[in-house]
Amino acid sequence: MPFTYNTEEDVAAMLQAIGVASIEELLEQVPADFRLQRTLDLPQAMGEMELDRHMRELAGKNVGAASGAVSYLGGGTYDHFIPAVVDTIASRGEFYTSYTPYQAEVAQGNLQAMFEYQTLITRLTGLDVSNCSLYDGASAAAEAVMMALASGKGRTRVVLPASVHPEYRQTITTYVSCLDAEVVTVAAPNGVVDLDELRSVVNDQTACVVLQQPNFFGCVEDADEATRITHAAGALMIAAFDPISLGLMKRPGDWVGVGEGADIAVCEGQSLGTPMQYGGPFLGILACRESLVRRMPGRIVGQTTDRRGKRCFVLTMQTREQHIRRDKATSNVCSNQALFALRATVYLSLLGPEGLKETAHLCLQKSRYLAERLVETDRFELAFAAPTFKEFVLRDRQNKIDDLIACGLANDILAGLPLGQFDPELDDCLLVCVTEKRTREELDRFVEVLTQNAAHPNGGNRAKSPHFEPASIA
Amino acid sequence: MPFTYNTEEDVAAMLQAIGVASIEELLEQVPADFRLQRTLDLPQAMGEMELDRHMRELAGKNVGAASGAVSYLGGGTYDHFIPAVVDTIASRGEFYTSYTPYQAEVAQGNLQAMFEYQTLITRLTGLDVSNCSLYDGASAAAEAVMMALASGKGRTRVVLPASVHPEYRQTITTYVSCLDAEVVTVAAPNGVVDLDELRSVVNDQTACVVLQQPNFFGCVEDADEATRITHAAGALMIAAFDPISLGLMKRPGDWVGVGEGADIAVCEGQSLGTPMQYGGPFLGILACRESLVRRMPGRIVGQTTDRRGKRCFVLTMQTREQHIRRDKATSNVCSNQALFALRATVYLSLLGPEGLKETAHLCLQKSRYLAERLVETDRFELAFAAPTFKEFVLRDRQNKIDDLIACGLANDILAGLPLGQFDPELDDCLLVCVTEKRTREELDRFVEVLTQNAAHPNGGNRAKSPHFEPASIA
Amino acid sequence: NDSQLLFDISKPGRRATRLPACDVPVKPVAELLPAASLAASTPELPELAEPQVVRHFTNLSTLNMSVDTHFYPLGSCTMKHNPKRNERAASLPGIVDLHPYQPEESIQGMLQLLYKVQEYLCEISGLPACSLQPAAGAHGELTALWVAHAYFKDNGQAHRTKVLVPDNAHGTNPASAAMAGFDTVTVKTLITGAVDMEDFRKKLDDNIAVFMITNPNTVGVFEPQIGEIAAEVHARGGLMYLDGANMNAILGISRPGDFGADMQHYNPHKTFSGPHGGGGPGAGPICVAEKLRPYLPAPVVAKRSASEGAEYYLDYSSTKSIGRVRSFFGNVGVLVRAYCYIRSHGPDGLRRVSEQAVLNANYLLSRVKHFLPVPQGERCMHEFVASAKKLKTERGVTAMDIAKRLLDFGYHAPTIYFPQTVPEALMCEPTETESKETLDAFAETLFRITEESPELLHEAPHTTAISRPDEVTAARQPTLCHCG
Amino acid sequence: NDSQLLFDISKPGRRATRLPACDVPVKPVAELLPAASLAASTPELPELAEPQVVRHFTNLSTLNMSVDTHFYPLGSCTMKHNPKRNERAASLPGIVDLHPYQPEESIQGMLQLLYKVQEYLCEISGLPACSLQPAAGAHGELTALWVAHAYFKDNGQAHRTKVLVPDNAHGTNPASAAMAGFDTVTVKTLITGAVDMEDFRKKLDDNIAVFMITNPNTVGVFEPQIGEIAAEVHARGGLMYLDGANMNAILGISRPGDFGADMQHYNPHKTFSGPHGGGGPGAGPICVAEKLRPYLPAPVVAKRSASEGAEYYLDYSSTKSIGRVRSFFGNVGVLVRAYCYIRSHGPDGLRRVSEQAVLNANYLLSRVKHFLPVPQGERCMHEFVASAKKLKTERGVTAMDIAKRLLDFGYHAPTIYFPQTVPEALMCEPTETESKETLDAFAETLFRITEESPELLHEAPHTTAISRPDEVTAARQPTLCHCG
Repeated sequence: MPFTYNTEEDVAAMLQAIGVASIEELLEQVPADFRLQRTLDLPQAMGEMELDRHMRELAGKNVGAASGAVSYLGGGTYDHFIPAVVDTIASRGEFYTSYTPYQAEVAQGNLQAMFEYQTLITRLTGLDVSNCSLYDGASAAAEAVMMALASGKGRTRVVLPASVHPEYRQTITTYVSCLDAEVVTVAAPNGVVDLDELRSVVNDQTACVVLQQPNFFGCVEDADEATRITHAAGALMIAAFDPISLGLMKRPGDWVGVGEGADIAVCEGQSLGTPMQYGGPFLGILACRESLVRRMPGRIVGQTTDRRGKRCFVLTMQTREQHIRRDKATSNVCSNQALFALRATVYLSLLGPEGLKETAHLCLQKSRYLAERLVETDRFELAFAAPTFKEFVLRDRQNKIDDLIACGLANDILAGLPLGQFDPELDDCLLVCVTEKRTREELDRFVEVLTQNAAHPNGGNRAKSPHFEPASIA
Repeated sequence: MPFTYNTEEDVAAMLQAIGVASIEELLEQVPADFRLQRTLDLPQAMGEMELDRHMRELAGKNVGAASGAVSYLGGGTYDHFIPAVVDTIASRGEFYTSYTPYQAEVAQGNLQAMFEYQTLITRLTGLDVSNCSLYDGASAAAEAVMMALASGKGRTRVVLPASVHPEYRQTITTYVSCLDAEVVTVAAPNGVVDLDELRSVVNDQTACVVLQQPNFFGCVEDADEATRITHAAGALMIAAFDPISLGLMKRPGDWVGVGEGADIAVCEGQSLGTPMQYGGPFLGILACRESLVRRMPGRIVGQTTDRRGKRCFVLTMQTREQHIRRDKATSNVCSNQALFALRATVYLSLLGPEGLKETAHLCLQKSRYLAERLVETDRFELAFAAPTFKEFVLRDRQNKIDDLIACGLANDILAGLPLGQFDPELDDCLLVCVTEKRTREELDRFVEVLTQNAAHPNGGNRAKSPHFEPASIA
Repeated sequence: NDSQLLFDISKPGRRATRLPACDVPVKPVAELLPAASLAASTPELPELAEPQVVRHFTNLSTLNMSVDTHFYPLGSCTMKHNPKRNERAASLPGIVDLHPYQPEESIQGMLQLLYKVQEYLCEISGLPACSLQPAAGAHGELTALWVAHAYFKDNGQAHRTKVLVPDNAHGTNPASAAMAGFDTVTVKTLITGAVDMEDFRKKLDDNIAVFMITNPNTVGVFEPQIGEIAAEVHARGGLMYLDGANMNAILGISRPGDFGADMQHYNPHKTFSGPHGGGGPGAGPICVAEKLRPYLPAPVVAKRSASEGAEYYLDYSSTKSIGRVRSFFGNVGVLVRAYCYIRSHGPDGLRRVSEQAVLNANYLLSRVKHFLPVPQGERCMHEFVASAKKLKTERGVTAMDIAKRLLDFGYHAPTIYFPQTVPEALMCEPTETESKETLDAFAETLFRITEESPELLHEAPHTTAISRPDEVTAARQPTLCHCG
Repeated sequence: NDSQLLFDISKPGRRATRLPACDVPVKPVAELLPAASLAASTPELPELAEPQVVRHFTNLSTLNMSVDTHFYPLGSCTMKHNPKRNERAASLPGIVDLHPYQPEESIQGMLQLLYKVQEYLCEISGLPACSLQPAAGAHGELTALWVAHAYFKDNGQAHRTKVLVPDNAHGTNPASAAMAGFDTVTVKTLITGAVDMEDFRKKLDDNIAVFMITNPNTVGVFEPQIGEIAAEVHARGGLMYLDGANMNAILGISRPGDFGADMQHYNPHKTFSGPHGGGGPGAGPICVAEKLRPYLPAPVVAKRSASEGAEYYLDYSSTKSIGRVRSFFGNVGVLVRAYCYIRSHGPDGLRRVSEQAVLNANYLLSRVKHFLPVPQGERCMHEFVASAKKLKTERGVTAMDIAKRLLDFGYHAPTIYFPQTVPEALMCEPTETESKETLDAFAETLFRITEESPELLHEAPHTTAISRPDEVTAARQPTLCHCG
């Protein structure tokens, strides 16, 4: 056993010290009826060399963005470039094999990095406080909604535009399913939320509105007006943002005007230096106004001084948390995504303001270039007229999305996200994403491949997740 | 500039403190005639993302043992498995961004690891002392020969069996080319050194004999007898060994009998956890008898105590070295291969005696299995009858080595090393190597591919290094 | 200087990153995005050079204790060795670079792996259905409770609102129950950690929805009455939930499904050695009984015959599913490591993991009990809880003092003041990846500390970068980000 | 326990590695190998578990200072930042896993890279021919001297046996000359580091083979008379060798080929930022004049038209080659990093590297000279040598004391007692990858140290794991391995 130490001699000495004859005797603590009388039905052990080979074989059955394919997939997970320094730092054993900093004296590395993370997030969002991270963007959005419901003095309505990521909406719906809450969806017929409908549904029973900016379709919402509508009703504005977009676009806290914007901002922080890993683990970012801090879920690090007067950092405001408050806690979050918060901290340190801006700029310019090249052809059009940031919804006039995906794959291209699985009306649409990594040559080739119209013979085996509505259990 | 700090403001402040108007003024230290008046003709700078893409493109133009090919190449560089822990440790910045431990107080990590390395090498070789590493196996062999010449009281003959790796022989020849020394080659007609010829050339003018075990052809030499012949003439026996073979085979120091064997042992340590990297940097291992220690080249670490009496480690015996002895030094070696000595130390710690033995055993059994399977076919025979360890010389009765190589490559197999480039008489031979990584399935496929006899249409573009004899300048 | 913040070392104009020039025609941003959406300036991120970033974070890291550097007997957290082979595997191209929305045929290797993880977790738990979606143990609890909620609702038993939780349970249990809309009722436990059956029976009624039990419990004792408890809960129509935080004690030895659990979560970062990452990520896959399968979050990975398309696929077909509990498939990176761990050990190796964890814990208990009483008794499974109550009474030395002083000797502290049922608790979990030598040295150090002067201990640690931060001020006048 | 050796923590029966069962028919070893070749037992390697190995070496690493953690102004060694992007690139599959004997068509990417490195090094040096084979700077010196030897022999000038080396040169210069069979003659230098022209002319005669010069020299001064020296050496039929250790000062500013060098080596681990690895690996590629090209070691990478086969190939064609100086192609891993470095910087960036290195060194000099005299004067290129002679005379404080005390403040020491021409030398090379803030703090610390009491300084360092090891005993009664 490569990871255990005890030799036969050790075991004998230890058993003697304990005063038992065998390990089996120790296991008699488990009532006999419940002791498994057979060996688990699992494959036999592999040594490291065999495991390595096996994992490479499994990996070889996949095609990824860094292993053979050019990716145009977005929809909440993005193929942004990750500088090598991020891996170098995050792979230091002192970071990745440590745990929650309960003993501040031997965890200042984690605690200071978390404090820096919180600071970066407040600067990024324009809000007052950030926690140390949550699971992912969707659950962070759900936690934000829970915060709004809890602080809403009995308000029960949660308003979700249809332009919010469908998986975020599904997650929020699940989170509030057992509570006294009502989810109201507002249509987004032109790729952005219908502000008139929003006005009509946001009322004095509304706890919050969730607005994604840029939204799931890549379109830019009128966040200022949506915020005004929300605040006018006394509801909280919850912003779901793309952190890369903040290289050019207004911070959530600054919607309407500086400090007048969103009350809570959440996002999927994967773009900030976390690899795609087939969807997780990712980084749930959540920041809010000072006034909401005691409702905030998750760990929070604060600055203080030690007994010698030295500046230092500790986990703080733990009375919100489940290990003290138990069923009265603000949430049940215990493990978080500290390692990815660290990655985001390193990533943002490396990018700095100029790097963030340039990254955003490249995403904007390149995605618009591709969109224009595609709509120059007869086959495609943009589904929506609204301005977009790094993603856009492409409509195939021939309505052969499966063929496009298959044809892309045959050419080592991950062509985009078919939207029919989320909305039947978008069955002829693809969400196409362009990050700073794509070159003009790749973009031109994408146009060429997609328009060569060569329906791939074996098309159609793509991931078909049927239009999925959460079971109505509320 | 990602790696420099000074902002324009900094530069201005620094120039002022120095008392010059510009950096250009500082550069006027270089006589005007010799200041380059143009920009270097080099490609323009790339950011990290571009560099990453560029390097992946270059890498994509290669096929390696972990990137698409199954390798049967050996001949001094081996595709042994490297446990992940080796990379984890060697990639710690404290190891790989530090330098030679001149300040022992802040280099105990390196110094202790080097001391452990030296100890492991003595245990591995059965000799008394080891240095901290040399460049590679060939230059270590050459340094060993230099040691023998220096300690040989005027003896000038260096005896090299033809079964020693040709590149080692070439390197040794270059090293002694400007000295009063004579290189005598002894034939190895049956894949092992001709002991009668050896007896006849080893005389009282012989400084040393170099014996490789297992030798370049993978064959097992009669090391005991060769050592007896050498010692009988008062010459030094220099062993070039395969560290993996020591899982089963006698240590060089134990040839003839324990402590009676080789006087100096050298080897290419790449097998011990260093990746192949197209041939370097590798790890030159050199160990010797106590009596030769003051002739030993390279850094040596010794144990001592500090001013508080604590055990610690320092660079020692530096009076041998060039920074003190200058032209009287034992060698000019300054930079060594410390990082790979560290890798070897970690590797051997992970393998332990049982792991080394099992690795050797797998190499032996699998290579013999493949040899037998190949000679079962009509086409192939073994060139030599001598027992082999993990490599063997395969003779193609059809004498179509280029086709075999091309056919292998077309099937993602690196089929072996064509020996004609080293010896025209072996023009129909391939040196085939099988490490513990090869599976039976791969071995069977190798037989199938090589015997399917499908001469590849585009065969013949393989690396053809013509039979290369060092320029005779001695 | 270690204590400087990123923001302290920033200087305008420094850069660590340079993006390439735009290789497509550039249009004015104002033409592409609405003026109202544009920021007046870029967020005030620090401006740094690469060497500075590397040195800052490398030096910060050295202020942490970690499993790679220190013995870390943090009870309940299972700080075992994180195999480096798993890290290598999880970062392979073809694993680390997959997008969650890729076509199924481009990710058959990944889907196969995830399918196998589902199978393995079911086999280990003795429960037939699995969801890999939850992102952490607590998230798994919550997901399972939503499943229970949906199940009862679907079966016309919406009146079941009561969740029983022993008083020594992890705080996440009651917190999760509350989030899922249940009422929590606390059940007392005995000094051995076992459920007080009398109290349990008093609180058990027909409104029971779920009994959440940690077994082995948080003092490391296998609940001796687990059979009776499960039988009585089931008799009342309730469900048994097994908090799987301590699964590392019973791998291949006992299966929750066999001792009555209807649902359980795993903490793969504990049981299957995913690195803890300074607080996460974890993962919280759950296994459930057949009757609960329809309610699991979607998708799950399913297998079909080759003629129907790609062999492995994402199955969204259950119409009774509770829906999503997060975006995308799950914390795949953690599950990949769990897969590697299970494959590295095989059935015998996994059992040995638990045996050795139990052996190490009992050995440490046997060495410690003489000077630090262990109220639960002479035996434990993978961890035990010692009490410094006597030391506190007699000499004023608290569990906190002992914990802090251990840091001076190069040991991470055990978990302290949990469970709250043990006064001055020190919860020690050595794990199976420590040696007898380490346990001996730790026990000796612990003994030495109990002999030291209270004054010395109250001010410990003495050798760390900082000592005894002022937590009260931190909480009362919170400074949660750097201003300036 | 940090101070335990691997051997101290070994225990019979522990294992960190398990190999697979043999999947081919197993024959008795005695049938396969001669009895006389077999070992009676396996070497006594330590027996350890993986967690133990990880913890042992991780903790050991933290006892080192390094560029990633500390300012490391070790003069002449050029301890600059090692870009992490280069490490990533060098470990890519398709780079790191290539065997040196692969067919050329399977390594065209690698050969292209190496061909470009040859080209770039030639352009930077101003010399037309390149060999990438030498494994380190000193190996490059030796190789170049063999080339010179072969050149002279081939041209009937075997009488040229004299190699002139300034007294402030690196010790490798005379050592290499001796190994190549030359006689070394030392040339004096002035306090400025410049060659004493009088002494030079005295020693220059018709037996001159090579003048080995380091320029900028080891006190960081660009040799002002380099033109005259080269002219006079050439007039006598000798060759100029440029020790390229300090190339980082003149990238794009001045080219050795332009100031008279016929041969030079590079230290890519210094100039182009390959990591130093605790002592190596380095690499020692050399560039030479056209007339010396035929004598270079083989192979070199050459290019041909596509019709002739693979575009890039290994050229062994020179019949005058000195032969091999090592096995295989060269220290490719280091050259890959050098390639990345050159591509990352481009021509302007490389020049800026040198400019900033010179600026930083001059700035530090300007801050230090007031309290630690710098005999060479007010200016330097990339490094300078301060002298503690006055401090030693007046207060008994040596360069060693200052160096050791710096460690207490978290700075690596400068190089001390080199060059030997400067009494109590402290050779400081800040490199371009440090900030003004760091230089300011370092200078202030240095000043503070010069004010401290000699008693305190003689016993420094005070905060490190060990202090002032007994080097005399280490050398006189050497213990070079662990017995037992």
